[in-house]
Amino acid sequence: MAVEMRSPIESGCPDGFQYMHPTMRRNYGLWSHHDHPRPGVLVHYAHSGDEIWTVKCATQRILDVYTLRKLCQIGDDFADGYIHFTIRSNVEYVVDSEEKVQPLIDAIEEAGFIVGGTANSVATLSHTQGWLHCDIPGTDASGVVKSMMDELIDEFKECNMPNRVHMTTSCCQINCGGQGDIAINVQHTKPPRIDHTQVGNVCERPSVVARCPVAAIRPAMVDGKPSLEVDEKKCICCGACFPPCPPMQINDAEHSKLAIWVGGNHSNARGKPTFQRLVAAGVPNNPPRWPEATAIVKKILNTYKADAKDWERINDWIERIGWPQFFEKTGLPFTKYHIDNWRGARNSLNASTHIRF
Amino acid sequence: MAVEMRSPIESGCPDGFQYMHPTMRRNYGLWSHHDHPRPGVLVHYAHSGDEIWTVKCATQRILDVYTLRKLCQIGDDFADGYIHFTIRSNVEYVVDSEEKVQPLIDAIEEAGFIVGGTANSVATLSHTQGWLHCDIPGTDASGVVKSMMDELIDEFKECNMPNRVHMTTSCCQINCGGQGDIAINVQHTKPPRIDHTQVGNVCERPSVVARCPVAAIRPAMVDGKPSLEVDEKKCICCGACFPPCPPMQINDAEHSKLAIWVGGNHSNARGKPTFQRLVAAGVPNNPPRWPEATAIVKKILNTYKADAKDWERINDWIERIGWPQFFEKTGLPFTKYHIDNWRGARNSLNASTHIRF
Amino acid sequence: MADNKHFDTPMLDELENGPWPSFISGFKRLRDDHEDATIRGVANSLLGQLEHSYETRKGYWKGGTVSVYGYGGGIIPRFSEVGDQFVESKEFHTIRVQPPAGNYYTTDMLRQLGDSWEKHGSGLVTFHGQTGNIMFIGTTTENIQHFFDDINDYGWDLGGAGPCVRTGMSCIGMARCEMSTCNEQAIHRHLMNNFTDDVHRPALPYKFKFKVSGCPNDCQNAIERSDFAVIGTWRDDMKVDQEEVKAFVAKKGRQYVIDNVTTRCPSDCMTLNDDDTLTIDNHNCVRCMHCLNVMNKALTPGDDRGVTILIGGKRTLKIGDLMGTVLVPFMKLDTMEDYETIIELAEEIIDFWAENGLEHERCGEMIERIGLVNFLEGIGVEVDPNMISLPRQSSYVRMDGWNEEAIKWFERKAEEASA
Amino acid sequence: MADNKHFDTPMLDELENGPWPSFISGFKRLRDDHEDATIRGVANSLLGQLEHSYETRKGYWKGGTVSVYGYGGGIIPRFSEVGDQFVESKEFHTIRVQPPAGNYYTTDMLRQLGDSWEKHGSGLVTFHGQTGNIMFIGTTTENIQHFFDDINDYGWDLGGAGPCVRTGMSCIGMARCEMSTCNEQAIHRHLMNNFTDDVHRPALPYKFKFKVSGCPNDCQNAIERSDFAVIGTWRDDMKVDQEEVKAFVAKKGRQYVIDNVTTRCPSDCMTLNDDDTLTIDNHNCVRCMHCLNVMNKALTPGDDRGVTILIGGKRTLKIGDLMGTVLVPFMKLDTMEDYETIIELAEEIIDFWAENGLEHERCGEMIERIGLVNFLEGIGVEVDPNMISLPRQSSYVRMDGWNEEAIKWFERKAEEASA
Ligand code: SRM
Ligand code: SRM
Ligand code: SRM
Ligand code: SRM
Ligand code: SF4
Ligand code: SF4
Ligand code: SF4
Ligand code: SF4
Ligand code: SF4
Ligand code: SF4
Ligand code: SF4
Ligand code: SF4
Repeated sequence: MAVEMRSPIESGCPDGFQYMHPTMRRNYGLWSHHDHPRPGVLVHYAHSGDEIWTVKCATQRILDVYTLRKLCQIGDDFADGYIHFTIRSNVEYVVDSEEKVQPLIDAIEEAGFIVGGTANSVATLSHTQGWLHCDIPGTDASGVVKSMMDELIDEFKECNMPNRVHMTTSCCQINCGGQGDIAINVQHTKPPRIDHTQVGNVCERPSVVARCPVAAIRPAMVDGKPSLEVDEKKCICCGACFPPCPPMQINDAEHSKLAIWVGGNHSNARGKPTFQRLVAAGVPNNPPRWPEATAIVKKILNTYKADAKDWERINDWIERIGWPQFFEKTGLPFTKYHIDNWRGARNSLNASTHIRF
Repeated sequence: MAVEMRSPIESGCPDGFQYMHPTMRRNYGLWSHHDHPRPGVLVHYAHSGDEIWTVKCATQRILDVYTLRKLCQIGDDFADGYIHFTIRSNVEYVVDSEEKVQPLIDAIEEAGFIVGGTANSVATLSHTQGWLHCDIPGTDASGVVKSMMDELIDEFKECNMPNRVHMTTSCCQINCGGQGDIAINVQHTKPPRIDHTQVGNVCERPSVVARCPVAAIRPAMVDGKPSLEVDEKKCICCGACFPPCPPMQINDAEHSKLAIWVGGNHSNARGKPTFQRLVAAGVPNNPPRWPEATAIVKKILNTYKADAKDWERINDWIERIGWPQFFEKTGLPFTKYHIDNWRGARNSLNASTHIRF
Repeated sequence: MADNKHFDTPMLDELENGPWPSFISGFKRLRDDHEDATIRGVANSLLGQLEHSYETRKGYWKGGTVSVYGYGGGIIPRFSEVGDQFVESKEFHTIRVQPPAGNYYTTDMLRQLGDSWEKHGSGLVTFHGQTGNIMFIGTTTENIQHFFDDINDYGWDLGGAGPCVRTGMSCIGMARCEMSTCNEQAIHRHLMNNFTDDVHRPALPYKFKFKVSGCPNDCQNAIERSDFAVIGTWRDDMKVDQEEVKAFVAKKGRQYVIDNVTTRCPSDCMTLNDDDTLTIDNHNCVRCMHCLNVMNKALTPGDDRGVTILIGGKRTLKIGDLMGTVLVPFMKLDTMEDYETIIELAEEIIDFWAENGLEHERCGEMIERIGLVNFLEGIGVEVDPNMISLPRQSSYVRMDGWNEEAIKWFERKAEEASA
Repeated sequence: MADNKHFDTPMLDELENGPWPSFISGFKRLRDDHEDATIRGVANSLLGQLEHSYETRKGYWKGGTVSVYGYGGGIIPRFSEVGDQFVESKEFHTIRVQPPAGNYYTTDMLRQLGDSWEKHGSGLVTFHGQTGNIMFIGTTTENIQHFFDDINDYGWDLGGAGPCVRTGMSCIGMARCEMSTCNEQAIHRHLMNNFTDDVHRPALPYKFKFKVSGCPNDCQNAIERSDFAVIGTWRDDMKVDQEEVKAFVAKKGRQYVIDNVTTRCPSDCMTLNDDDTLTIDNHNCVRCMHCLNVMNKALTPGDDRGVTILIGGKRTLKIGDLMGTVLVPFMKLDTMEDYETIIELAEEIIDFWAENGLEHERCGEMIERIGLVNFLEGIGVEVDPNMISLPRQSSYVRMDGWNEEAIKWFERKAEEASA
């Protein structure tokens, strides 16, 4: 077709100042300190004497245009026409004076959104695409978050945790999300089932072979067709071969489970950043509400809430009480799977007599 | 020859109680606490009310019978006839009352031995065999210790260090010694020179190949003779191939150097046990007195002495000030060799913004 | 024409109960109330396929290749494997659009974007994806172009997808946070917009991500989730308002301050004096932020500000999670020259990686494979003790270049001193 | 016959200067003053070869195979490569003799050993080698047997050399140390003398070392240097004499106690109360010993004593240094049955390793190769969270046995509870 195509303007990342609340723009880099008058509300004081009051509210991340406009309307009527989104897909309205806060909160709750998620609350679970859009997922994402946050709503609205809690989910072992204080991630437990009739046509076999972390895949002829074979003794069921080669079906209604990991803290506060560690696996992938996973998460959160000191993130708390105590206090089982065997695993062995009795 | 051979009595490890000072035997496991009245002297109090006074003195470890008898004589005349050797080859005389201490000390010093080495002193360097007896050594052992302790004598006699200092040497990279707060170890810097005329006769080639940590050795025919070849790009000059195959000459008057490692602490006190870390290499192997190595050791000790807090071992001190500060304060160079590249090395990278300025 | 009958969604309906905002209710609003039949149809069809996924516990999308004229990426194409049953959503591509650093919007602009999307897409949009893009979810190959033409005209451009430089992320930072010690807006745009070509035309071994956090609290997970992490820090002493310290101690009590502030200091460099003032050994402070976080009114970062740069963070595939490693302990970012320096560094790294990285190998995985030292030599950066937390433990290394390396170090030190 | 002329030893002579006891002076005493011409000759020859080593910076000994009748090891044979120049010491073997645990001697016994050695050897003896043996250094193949026959008659036996169970080491411990929480003498002898055959007849993949330290101060470097480390510890609360605590605080001052004791506690479980008493959260105490070390009069280990066992420590060859790993967090050692338990465990381990270890592969290297879990299954020990400092980080593992493993755990816990 000879239609004249429009060539793109490669403007890249737009200038953010044009979209910033004037008070933010005016005091850019000139903030003095902040306070946390109540859950969901922050106030930041500028050296200039200006103040900016933030009201944070949860969204479902994937917004239909109605919801988007509803949020805009609140912004227009009560928040000077500006909206900031946090990394966890919460909406933050900012206003320049305290009077504007209560009416804003009323409007938000009126409209069915939830105010909270600041400071020592359980922040909105950050999540990924899941069955809604991805081509790899072992489970859903938005649905998992909805189910869990329904149960954790009070911990989002209040700030009764020892420190902030950042949770995430991930719908396959690639982990586009799935880090933080508590991570609920897909964990496959069986090697891929291979549709040998397809491999030859749709997969670039050498690059699929190269994708396997444990070199368990080798090219093979099956019923005279070029295909791939998996050494099931070696295979760690990670699913890395599936994206480049969909005929290597890793997802299984029964055997694609969830695993729960805790103690990730990516901030440099106090200790250096830490990765999360396995605490529970074999958790059923059970839509629409994943009750088993939620139950474990709540058990962990309640134990943390009851036992940790102020300012201890989950990793700090566990570091203080020790992992054996973590398993004892949460009642979660300790198994051979908790002993790492991946590269560098030796560093996770106890090479000391440091033991709590 | 038809001589009737005597068959051994496999008595194994002898009963220690028969050789223990009666006060020790009587109060075995019943000690209450101890004090450190002066350098080289310890007093332990038993619940029974008994006391045992220990006077510690240095020896050269390898004793000629004259020296041995001299030590025995002192024991007979001043210490109830008992001698205890420490893991660092010091002699400890024990007596049951304070009066016996001063005369004992006088006798020891009279006889030319040195009292000290307790508590926060620089303990006797523990060492290995060296040129005196081993078939592998790149340097001597007893001579290195003698040279260094001559220079560190005051730190042995006094207890002016922040905490105890345990040093060792090792005469090849096998490291029969060579750990602790400060380790002075052989470090080869060139691949072995191979005497191809010999390999075939004296070496079990497959096991030599197997001994190499980096698989740099392969069997080869050289001038028609079965021999071994080393891939010099891969070779890390560790010398592991030399013991099973002496024709692979690793020792070199020029290129076998010394390296200095610090921060090993094998006790569980405070932190978990730690391995020592590289601080200096390329140090000349310079008999009879190894002045360059001693100079570096003294520099480190003086910096530690001046900068560390009470009860900080060298590793605790460095952990508090950070390694960059260690290099700055000691004036030792930091090089690419300080960045580990052996298995698990990633754990020694700084994956945080924790930086001191 | 009349709408198709609505698919039954018994399982999804469950997700309309409970207090948390329900994405399902949102889908249904589109299905039931929207004036545009296409949108109603797409929503119904999407609900149908999603319910099918819930019932069978399987996903039914597959990928493909779609882009806009002039670009190679920016789109995540989705074709349904069960498109025959769920026809209206059988093409359901996502368009990734770069937001401003920090995710600020005026409501007008959000409405305008919403309007364009309503014209050309499903009416479903995500603020934001885990790499920071606005994700306009669900449209056809054809409409992608129309939608892009619209929004590109009023200032919006595509983000990254595929083996390319990805959309960056920055924290709210200087716009609202007293902790921030660097200009996230400037850093983010200077870096991203220097690489627009690499964003739009995937030609690298694999993806490359920039993330900027204004301080070591790292609210962007930059160290854990980006190839190139820029994190604000400072070199001089932190500022202590002793009056505020006393006020804080008066309010919370000495024991609280000792238990929650001084004893939590990772480098044990704070003392609460008897007169309720704080003494900080700034030379030993590792800038962990904890005490500033707890006493943010009394304690503030110093004035000699800049950034620390860490390289090679990423998640699991295929050698296991990697955190970034310190590459530049401190870099000033005040002048234009400073910004050129950081841009050149990023270019050096991406070029070296483009040449030496294997297919589908992230920068951090390459560093793990070739070793940090070889990487440093490749990009011409000198070793620095701040790159490591512990020096070498293993004696298994050939060190015959020791003297040369030692001399290099002393020469550098001499230069620094004379500089 | 008259002695050979003395070799010049200009370099060694240097080592006679300075205050530290000189081994060279000792050699010379033997060379010059000993009544036995052989000893004089050997000393002179040895000095000559050693001087030669100092001058050329090379060693000149080579190994061989020598033992005593009925045994396979215990001797380190040395033949000189320059024996033609240094004739009297051209055979210079070392005999390794097991000392009592803790290295106690009566002067009489030392004299007796000295006398025997003077009869059959060089008159040079080392107290002790790094593995704890008395090393009688320097004699001929023939005299080894005579010397051994002598000392074996009055209670001494050879130690290990070669691929065998090696001589053990134990700290002074209960004999003089208030920190000790286990009977080093009993542990050491029960273990060593159960394996005499494995000590004397090398037939294992490689060496295997036992070391015993009475408390976590680990004065024997057991964790870092032994395949089987036994370290005393306790399970109940440590004993606190509050009066002594007050006395200590009075003497040293509160600040000193806070800076040197409480804040140095690795698990932050101590509080110095306003009344100068100490509160210890014993459940969080990791038994690091620090506070007991500093305040050894006020603080003492608890009464429910036992040992922790760690496996697989060793030095560099060939995969790099390895520390031991916790295998048994706590084991009582009171009754004869208890001692049988630890002996059986050691046998299990040595048997499994003997079967599965490669030639010249230490136990710890085997564990590293096959993985801790496989080792545990091999020797029939259950997993325990105290074996690790951190649980699994990598998701790269097949966990389809999860439920079975979880059930195992709950069953064990139930048993323990009911026990
Ligand atoms: C808005 C947001 C940045 C953004 O541009 O999006 C943000 C904003 C602030 N963070 Fe954050 N953090 C935000 C995500 C994060 C993340 C990333 C994440 O959530 O995945 C992290 C690091 C990841 C992690 O948790 O490991 C993070 C680690 C911190 C920390 C360090 C906490 C700690 O002690 O470990 C602080 C300091 C503190 O808590 O005082 C902090 C503090 C703050 C403060 C109080 C900074 C300030 O003075 O304004 C901000 C208000 C937080 C609040 O709502 O209470 N923020 N913060 C993010 C809000 C997410 C949300 O909607 O819930
Ligand atoms: C959409 C998003 C999840 C979400 O819903 O938020 C996402 C979705 C996908 N990710 Fe991701 N990743 C997303 C953020 C991430 C992150 C988080 C981040 O960037 O901070 C990570 C971990 C950090 C990292 O880069 O390691 C991440 C690590 C991956 C990986 C593994 C990369 C690796 O080297 O480990 C893959 C697999 C690949 O690229 O081959 C991957 C691949 C994918 C693909 C393209 C799967 C595929 O190959 O088809 C997914 C497309 C889903 C879809 O239909 O849209 N995605 N992905 C995020 C991007 C939205 C956006 O652009 O804003
Ligand atoms: C005699 C000896 C044990 C033996 O059976 O041989 C011994 C004996 C004592 N040690 Fe030790 N240690 C002895 C070698 C060690 C070693 C091993 C070594 O030296 O190679 C270590 C661990 C290795 C290391 O340093 O990493 C060791 C780590 C300790 C510690 C922990 C120190 C720390 O804070 O890290 C203590 C506790 C203390 O210092 O209060 C200790 C404390 C003690 C005490 C005070 C215990 C007591 O109450 O009696 C003993 C007196 C020490 C003194 O002379 O001041 N001993 N001590 C060893 C003397 C060696 C020498 O002659 O110098
Ligand atoms: C004599 C002694 C050094 C000393 O002067 O104190 C020594 C000397 C030798 N050691 Fe050792 N090792 C001695 C304690 C150690 C220690 C320390 C310990 O036991 O705590 C270690 C480190 C701990 C360990 O076991 O890893 C040690 C690790 C080695 C190794 C490396 C073992 C490994 O797996 O890493 C070898 C090489 C080998 O066995 O093939 C070795 C080999 C040797 C040989 C037999 C070299 C050889 O293959 O011919 C040396 C004989 C020297 C000689 O002529 O007497 N020696 N050796 C120590 C034994 C005296 C004694 O029996 O009391
Ligand atoms: S985590 Fe996996 S399934 Fe989920 S969005 Fe990312 S790639 Fe897709
Ligand atoms: S699932 Fe993972 S381990 Fe198994 S074959 Fe595929 S890529 Fe390899
Ligand atoms: S360290 Fe090496 S050279 Fe020294 S005694 Fe041990 S094996 Fe021999
Ligand atoms: S010196 Fe070490 S690395 Fe080199 S060949 Fe010999 S064993 Fe291998
Ligand atoms: S990273 Fe630091 S500067 Fe940025 S928002 Fe978080 S706390 Fe503020
Ligand atoms: S910022 Fe962190 S390291 Fe620095 S003083 Fe505060 S708490 Fe200590
Ligand atoms: S290890 Fe413990 S018990 Fe043994 S001597 Fe050292 S401090 Fe005493
Ligand atoms: S022994 Fe160590 S861990 Fe236990 S209280 Fe004392 S200092 Fe703390």
